[in-house]
Amino acid sequence: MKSKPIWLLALLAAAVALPLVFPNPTITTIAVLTVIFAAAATAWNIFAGYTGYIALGHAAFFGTGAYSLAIICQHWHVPADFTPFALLPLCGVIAAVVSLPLGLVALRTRGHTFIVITIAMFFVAQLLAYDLRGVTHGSAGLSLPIPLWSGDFYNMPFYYAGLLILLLALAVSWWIRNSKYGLGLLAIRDDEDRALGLGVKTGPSKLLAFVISAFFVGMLGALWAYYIESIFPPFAFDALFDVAIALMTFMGGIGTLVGPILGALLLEPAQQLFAVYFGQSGWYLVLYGALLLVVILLLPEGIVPTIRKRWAQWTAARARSSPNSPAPAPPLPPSPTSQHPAIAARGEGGER
Amino acid sequence: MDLILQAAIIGILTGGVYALMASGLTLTFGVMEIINIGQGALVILGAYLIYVLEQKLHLDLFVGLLITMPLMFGFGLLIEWAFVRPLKRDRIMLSILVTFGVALVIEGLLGLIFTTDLVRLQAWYTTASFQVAGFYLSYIYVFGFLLSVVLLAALYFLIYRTKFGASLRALMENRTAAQLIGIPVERVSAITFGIGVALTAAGGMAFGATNSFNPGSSYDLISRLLVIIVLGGMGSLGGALIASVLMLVIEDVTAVIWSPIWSTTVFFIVLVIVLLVRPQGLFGQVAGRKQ
Amino acid sequence: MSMLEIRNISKAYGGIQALSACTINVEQGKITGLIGPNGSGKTTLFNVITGYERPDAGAVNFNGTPITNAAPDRVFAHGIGRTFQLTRIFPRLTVLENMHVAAPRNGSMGIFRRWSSAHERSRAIELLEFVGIAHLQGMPAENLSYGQKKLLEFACILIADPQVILLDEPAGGVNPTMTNQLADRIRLLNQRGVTFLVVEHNMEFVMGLCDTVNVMHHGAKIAEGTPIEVRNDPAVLEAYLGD
Amino acid sequence: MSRPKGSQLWGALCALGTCTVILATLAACGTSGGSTTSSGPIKIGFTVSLTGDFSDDGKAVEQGYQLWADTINAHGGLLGRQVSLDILDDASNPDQVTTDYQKLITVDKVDLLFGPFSTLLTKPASVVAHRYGYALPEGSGGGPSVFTAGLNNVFDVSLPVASNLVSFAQYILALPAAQRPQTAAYATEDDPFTQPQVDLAKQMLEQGGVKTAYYNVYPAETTDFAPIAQAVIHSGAQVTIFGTLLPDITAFIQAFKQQHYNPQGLIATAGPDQGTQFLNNIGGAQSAEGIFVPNGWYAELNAPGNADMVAAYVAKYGGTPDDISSDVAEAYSVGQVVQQAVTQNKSLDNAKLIQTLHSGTFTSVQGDVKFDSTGQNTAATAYLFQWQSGKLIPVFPASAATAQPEYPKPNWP
Amino acid sequence: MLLNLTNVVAGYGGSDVLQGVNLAVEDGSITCIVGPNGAGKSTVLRVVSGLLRPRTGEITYNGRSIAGMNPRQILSLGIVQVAQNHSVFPKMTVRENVRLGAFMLSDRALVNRRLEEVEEMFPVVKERANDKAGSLSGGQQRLVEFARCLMLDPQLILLDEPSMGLDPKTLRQVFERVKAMQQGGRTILLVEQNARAGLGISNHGVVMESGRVRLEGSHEDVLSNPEISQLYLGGTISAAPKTSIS
Repeated sequence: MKSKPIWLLALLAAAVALPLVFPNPTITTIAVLTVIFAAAATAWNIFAGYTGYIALGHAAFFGTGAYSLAIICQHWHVPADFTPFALLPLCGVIAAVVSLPLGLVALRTRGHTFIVITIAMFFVAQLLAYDLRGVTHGSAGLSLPIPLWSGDFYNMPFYYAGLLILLLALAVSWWIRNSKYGLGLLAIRDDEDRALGLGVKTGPSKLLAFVISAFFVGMLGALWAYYIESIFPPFAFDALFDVAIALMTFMGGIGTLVGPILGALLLEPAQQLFAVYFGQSGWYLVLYGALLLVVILLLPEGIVPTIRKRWAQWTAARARSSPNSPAPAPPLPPSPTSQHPAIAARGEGGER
Repeated sequence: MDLILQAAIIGILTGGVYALMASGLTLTFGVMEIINIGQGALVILGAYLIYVLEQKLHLDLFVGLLITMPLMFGFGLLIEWAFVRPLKRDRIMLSILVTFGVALVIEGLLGLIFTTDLVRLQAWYTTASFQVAGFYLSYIYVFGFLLSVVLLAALYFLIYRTKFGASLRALMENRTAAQLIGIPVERVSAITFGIGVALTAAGGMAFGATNSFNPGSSYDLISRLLVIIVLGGMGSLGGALIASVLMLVIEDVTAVIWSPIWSTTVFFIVLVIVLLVRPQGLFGQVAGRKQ
Repeated sequence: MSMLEIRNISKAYGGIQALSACTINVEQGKITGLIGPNGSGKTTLFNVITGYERPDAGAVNFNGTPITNAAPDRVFAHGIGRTFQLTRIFPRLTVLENMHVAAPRNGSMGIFRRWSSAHERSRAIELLEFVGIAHLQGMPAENLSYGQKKLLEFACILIADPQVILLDEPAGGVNPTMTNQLADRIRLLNQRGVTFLVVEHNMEFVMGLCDTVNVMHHGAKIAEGTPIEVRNDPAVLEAYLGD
Repeated sequence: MSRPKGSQLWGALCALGTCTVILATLAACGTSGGSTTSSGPIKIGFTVSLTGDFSDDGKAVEQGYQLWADTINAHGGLLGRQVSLDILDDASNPDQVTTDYQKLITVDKVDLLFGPFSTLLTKPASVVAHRYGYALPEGSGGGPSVFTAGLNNVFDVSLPVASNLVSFAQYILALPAAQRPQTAAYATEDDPFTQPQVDLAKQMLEQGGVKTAYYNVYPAETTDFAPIAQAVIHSGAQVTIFGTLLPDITAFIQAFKQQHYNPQGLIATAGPDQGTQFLNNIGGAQSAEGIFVPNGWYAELNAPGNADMVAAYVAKYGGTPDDISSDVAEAYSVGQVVQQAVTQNKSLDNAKLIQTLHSGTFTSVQGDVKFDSTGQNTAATAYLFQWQSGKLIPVFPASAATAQPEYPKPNWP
Repeated sequence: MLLNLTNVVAGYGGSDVLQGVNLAVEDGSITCIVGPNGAGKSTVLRVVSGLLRPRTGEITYNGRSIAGMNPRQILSLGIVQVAQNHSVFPKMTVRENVRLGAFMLSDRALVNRRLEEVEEMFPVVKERANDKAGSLSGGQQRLVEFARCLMLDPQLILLDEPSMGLDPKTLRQVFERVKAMQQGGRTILLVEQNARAGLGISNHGVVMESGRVRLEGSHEDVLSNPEISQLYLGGTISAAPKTSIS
């Protein structure tokens, strides 16, 4: 495993080099949108994956970030250059601040109620974008400054800004997963009341994760707004954004570090390319829907956990077949390599 | 005052139609613990089926239900068998994703067959109205409401007065125990899903007769249906009815006394307040995990 | 002075009075038993003490400090640990991770700390060895057998060095041999100064372990005394033991 | 969930890398397709909304572009070359529009671009086109916000959105005092296409002394129109002005019929112009009698190429001239204007095209076209139409009118 | 023998919980399975009732093979399982609960007759007929479960830890009913952690360990076997006074 850092650097280099190797703006356009979604799914996973709370209202923070940047640019007459990138963290902070009261209210509930409250909050946010005309210009939308970069160069800054946010989100996700705080979040996912009884400050913990994910999603919303150059309420606050990041996270493997990214890397380009290649024939939705169904039915646990499981089975099988393998684990307790957690523990549902 | 009263009456009548669409959703959730995001697309499918019968066979809309409801029931069985039954874990979230996929496929296919032109179901009663107490009530709203009442009553009878209903309720409360006394769990689940989808066919007819629709019309519907069943309490039929009516009355009254722009916002605020006081919804069961 | 004083606790659900003016004292360094028929309010009392339920009336004091209505995490931080009747562990975390959840969080919310410092890790493994499941440390907890989960739940609490441990039916659903092991561990900890309050139906277990036994019926205490005294109390025989 | 390991980060990057490669390969496959040549057909790219929110209008736009291409190809093509259309689905989504126009420009290497449907999608498309120096002529994305971004490459060949209802306001104010309505009710969808029109009409009518009995904006996703209709009825307004698209106006008309509410005048920004689809939705021609709709085009309009287009439409898609949605004409006009500019330049060069479009005067099936500095058509006329005996007939201004306006509107059947 | 298990192997996912179980249940007996947690006791019941399909091995009931049948088929042969803790339908009335026990029967008259019989044996069913089952105490709920399982007039009743969570007094009442059911001519196979109590009412004891049957015999044999007693029955519970249970 000595080669690990080399691989790590090589892959990072590959991601960095992508737009240089494939400079075609169509590819980089898809790449920009994909990193945005990968980062959003990673951020969402920090909250939803670790705490087990399925939030379907993060589009509210995406939109808040987008509108923040647009309004700031308008009021401060921000030039159309790299300055808006420097403003992204500020937009993230605004989204985080907005998420604080929403989180306080929503996190008093659990389960389905939580899901629906977040959906409702998202709708209220969208409605406000329409209704607060003084600030948002309602349905007429807002424009952002348009940089006069050439077409070939245009996507680069957005791609690297997105990649940077993605790496940052990934690093935060990794760090949280390995921190005591993150362990508390996982405990909340498994049994919240018990976690509370073991001294985990569940309320603040959940809220912090919620705010962290909102911060990243807000930054991404602002980046997206600058990229698209014009924002309208139905696009900045898009219900399908919520479904998309949840779908990506689940497809990749919820609660895992890389799952959300993997899901985004598969889904976002697939969606864009399907629309490009099959849109005209009308089969785009049918194919996209069918792809979803197939993946979910074949890999219900998500890609990463399934691969991990297969890998473990494969190594276990290899160990068993090799001649001088250690004796099988004693029958009781069940051997650590056994692969039946879900079915055995959930009992009834699984067997017949 | 008249205006508010009228808005409230319209709210109650349209609420009945929404209850029809939402009852299938809440029933499926109660029995199978899955959220059928595809319900909106199924409503539109139901509306298109009726549309075909009306256009090709000149069948009356309500008579058409006699054909589409069994058809949609069968379609429900198929969806359950193909996509829902294989889900073993994380059923709630995965069912959302799977039924979302089903909805996309349905929308795509409807687009291929019917194009994206807006259509509307036509019959003499979709435009006619009668006068009562000084204002006009349209027949279709009244008929839609009556249909909803009849079907919900039939559903109530099925669930609380029949052996099938008893097995269904048993399944809702304790799956293993139901299996141990010989209730065919999978069959009951499939039939329940089928009933939910069949109700959708009726809801689709009522929706199509009061709104223009095309294959993409499902998006606005499903969020409203979800909100209804949560407000009513997930799994509660009576809750779905009350919540639908409540939602439509609040929205309609707000629209006339203040502004249509704020009507949905006002309703969502009411929803959030209700849920903060009663997280399980108006008629839901407490789902606490505390010991 | 009692370490844990439960004074006149009342609690009603709808029309049902689960606890009515229940008073129980837990002496420091003792093992106190709590028995009573099903539905007599034992688990509700535990929930009130540990902050999962709010009492309608009454007070709970711990070392002289009122902890009535304190949230469960505060109660735990005070040094009161508890197990559940139907064992509750974190099924998707490994056994070792389960142990670390309860490890003390000093000050900050731990976001800047790795969950397994070397010291904490060795402490956790030591405790797992103490209850005899150290060999399972890397396994997802949901794969454990019922009894092993009980032991894990028990070990989980110990990592925070609580002063009092509340056990809710520790022997329920566990085979007698394991029950005895558990009794040994409880005694050992008690000798090291840990106080226990134990709810249990297994009379052998209670009689063999407890210094004093409280008997509850219909939400109130009907008897208190040594195991022998309680066993021969006619009220207890009538309400609980039968005959 | 396994224990956290440093290797997860490694795995993350591994996945990232692998998928980057997959993604790149996928997209690279697409790049092999296009090339710019000076012979062979001229490629013109655009997107339409075949799925999603705008899908009901997408088809008409596509038909308009297609008809224009057919016509020009039948007449020997543009600059002597055939025209081929490169059509992508934008799924009514700005992300997809951005990707699509990038692909049209950089992968398919189209020679010219046309605009998509709706203001909301035209804006992101115009930004992408601008980046590459392409002109973006369009006919169905004329909301004011498109023209405030300071781009010089977007041209709307149709009537500026806000002016649509001007002709109606003028007509009402020109009525003899005895006939002129005292009160008006306005309801408009919250949409950049409809609301500016209604607001301008309201301003004009108020200045002319028509009192506003009711004014409200409703959210775009409204499905339940009955209470708004009730409120309009309750206001007792003599004329009703709606900022709607097809589904909403259908619902309002249904409600009015049911409530036996007969305003003297009823106009809707869009919907009644949808020909047969409109009639089918409201239940027949009788119900449509007397309903006004503003438009920049009508089937009988005496404008260059209009008769040809109408004939071509009927030949290709069937139906009657009245079935033709004005979206078709708007799209067709885009082709015509571009055709004139390109022919004048004798070149497909987009920079020249932009220059020419800004300076010249053109004609289209919708009438004259002359762009101001922001790209809006200053020469367009707003016509007022009315459904009479199952036909949509121009009734105002008098110069274009083929019949007298019916006012007040007859009662519902 | 009414029920015979021969070399039954079964488990969940990748691991085998039962690793070759051989077991015989005599007609009209009460057979009690004891053993450590995780030995596979409950799994034996699940295999017999059809909730879990055995991987290999043979299960015969009245001489007929039932391995691989689904729960409904097995139920119709007269084998009923009462699940571990709380398996009443709490929001349904006691009568509805009991009636549902006869879900498989379509003869109304027969169902009514059975209901009367069951009400006679379990008075609580009649007394609380219209109360929600969830409002009953733990012991009463257990009795309702028994009553429910008798509606099919089963020959073999599988009980999974009937004593769990019950106080001593209730426990005794419940075990009395178990005994009474046997005296009514039924065969009972039960799994018990409370080994002494369980074996106390049984004719036959089975000790399981690690997915295999370690020992079987009359309950006296099992109780008096010193090694077994030491290993699984807690031996002499250190200095604890023996109570009068059982």
